[in-house]
Amino acid sequence: MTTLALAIALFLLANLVVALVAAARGPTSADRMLMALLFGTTGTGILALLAAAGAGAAAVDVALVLALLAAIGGIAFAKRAWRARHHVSD
Amino acid sequence: MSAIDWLSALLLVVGAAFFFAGTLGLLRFPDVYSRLHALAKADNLGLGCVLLGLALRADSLAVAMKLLLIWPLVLTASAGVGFAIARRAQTLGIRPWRQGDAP
Amino acid sequence: MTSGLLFALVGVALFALGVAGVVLIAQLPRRILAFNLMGSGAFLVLVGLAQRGDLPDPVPHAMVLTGIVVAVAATALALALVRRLHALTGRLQLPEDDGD
Amino acid sequence: MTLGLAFDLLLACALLWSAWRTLSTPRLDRAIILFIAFGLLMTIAWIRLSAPDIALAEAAIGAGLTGALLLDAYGALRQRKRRRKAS
Repeated sequence: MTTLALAIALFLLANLVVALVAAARGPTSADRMLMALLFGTTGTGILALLAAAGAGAAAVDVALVLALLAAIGGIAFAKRAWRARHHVSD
Repeated sequence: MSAIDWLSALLLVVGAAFFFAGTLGLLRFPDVYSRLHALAKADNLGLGCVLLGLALRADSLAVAMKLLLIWPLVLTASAGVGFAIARRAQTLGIRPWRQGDAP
Repeated sequence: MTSGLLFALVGVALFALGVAGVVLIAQLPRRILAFNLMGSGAFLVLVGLAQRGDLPDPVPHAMVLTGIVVAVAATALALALVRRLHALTGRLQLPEDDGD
Repeated sequence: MTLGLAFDLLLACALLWSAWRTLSTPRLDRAIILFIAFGLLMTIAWIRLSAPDIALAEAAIGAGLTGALLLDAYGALRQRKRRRKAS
């Protein structure tokens, strides 16, 4: 069962890398920010899976903190950084 | 392996599939609003299934409860962020994609 | 532990990247990012090499924990200075970097 | 155990790639978002190094606080540049 958790964590990490490559060359800055939010959620899942795969229960606490604080970046982006319309060529 | 183990493994796989679908939607959907929709799938269902599957096989009740506590937290946070980004997009005048538009 | 050694090597590469960025990038906010990457590389080297025995050495852990907090304070100060520079001169580069 | 090694290798590649893109991209907003992703990958790396205390600090500071600080500074710089251009 530990192997299954680690395998799914690996799959989610591969997912994350694909989204990272897409975020680096994404069309608009809002899409890149959505990618960053997806990183937060996927990272929470990976940390919870790693806790089951032998990293200990402390990893669950880290996942909890990450779930709380990943949203702050999104709010800061929507309220402060997203000023004007970003065109494709922007 | 008991039935609980099988159920937990099934939930983990389903959660991973939802994460994959969310990533795919984020890559392929045409505008900000529909991409938010895809992101919510990964947030709510994918993470929910993974956390439920892990909580079923947790060592103690405290760890299981902590795992299940993450889920409503993520639901609230993603609802708030989704609302903020969608409203900001509307304020900036980004129009929703309609059928027939260029993607 | 092999993963400790692996991440120590990654830390060396990150430190090199960060030093190159601090030296080569003229735009100040991006230079702050390079500075942060440099710090992360140093932290990875410290903790990765502390994983030798059965129990990891707690002293590098405490140092890295302090270092992360100091790094975020330094980043906040540097960003405040950059904003002030931009408000006063309208530029995002230091004066001696303008020539090239 | 070989699955763990594969995980570590993929994580190391992702760390190095995101750091390289953070420095090489000329646009500041792109660099900031890549840096936030880098902080998140660092959190996972600390867990792999069995240092949950550092992972906790990195998750709170690296992914949350520094990202918000950088995005706020970016928004302020951008707004001032536009106002300067308009006047």
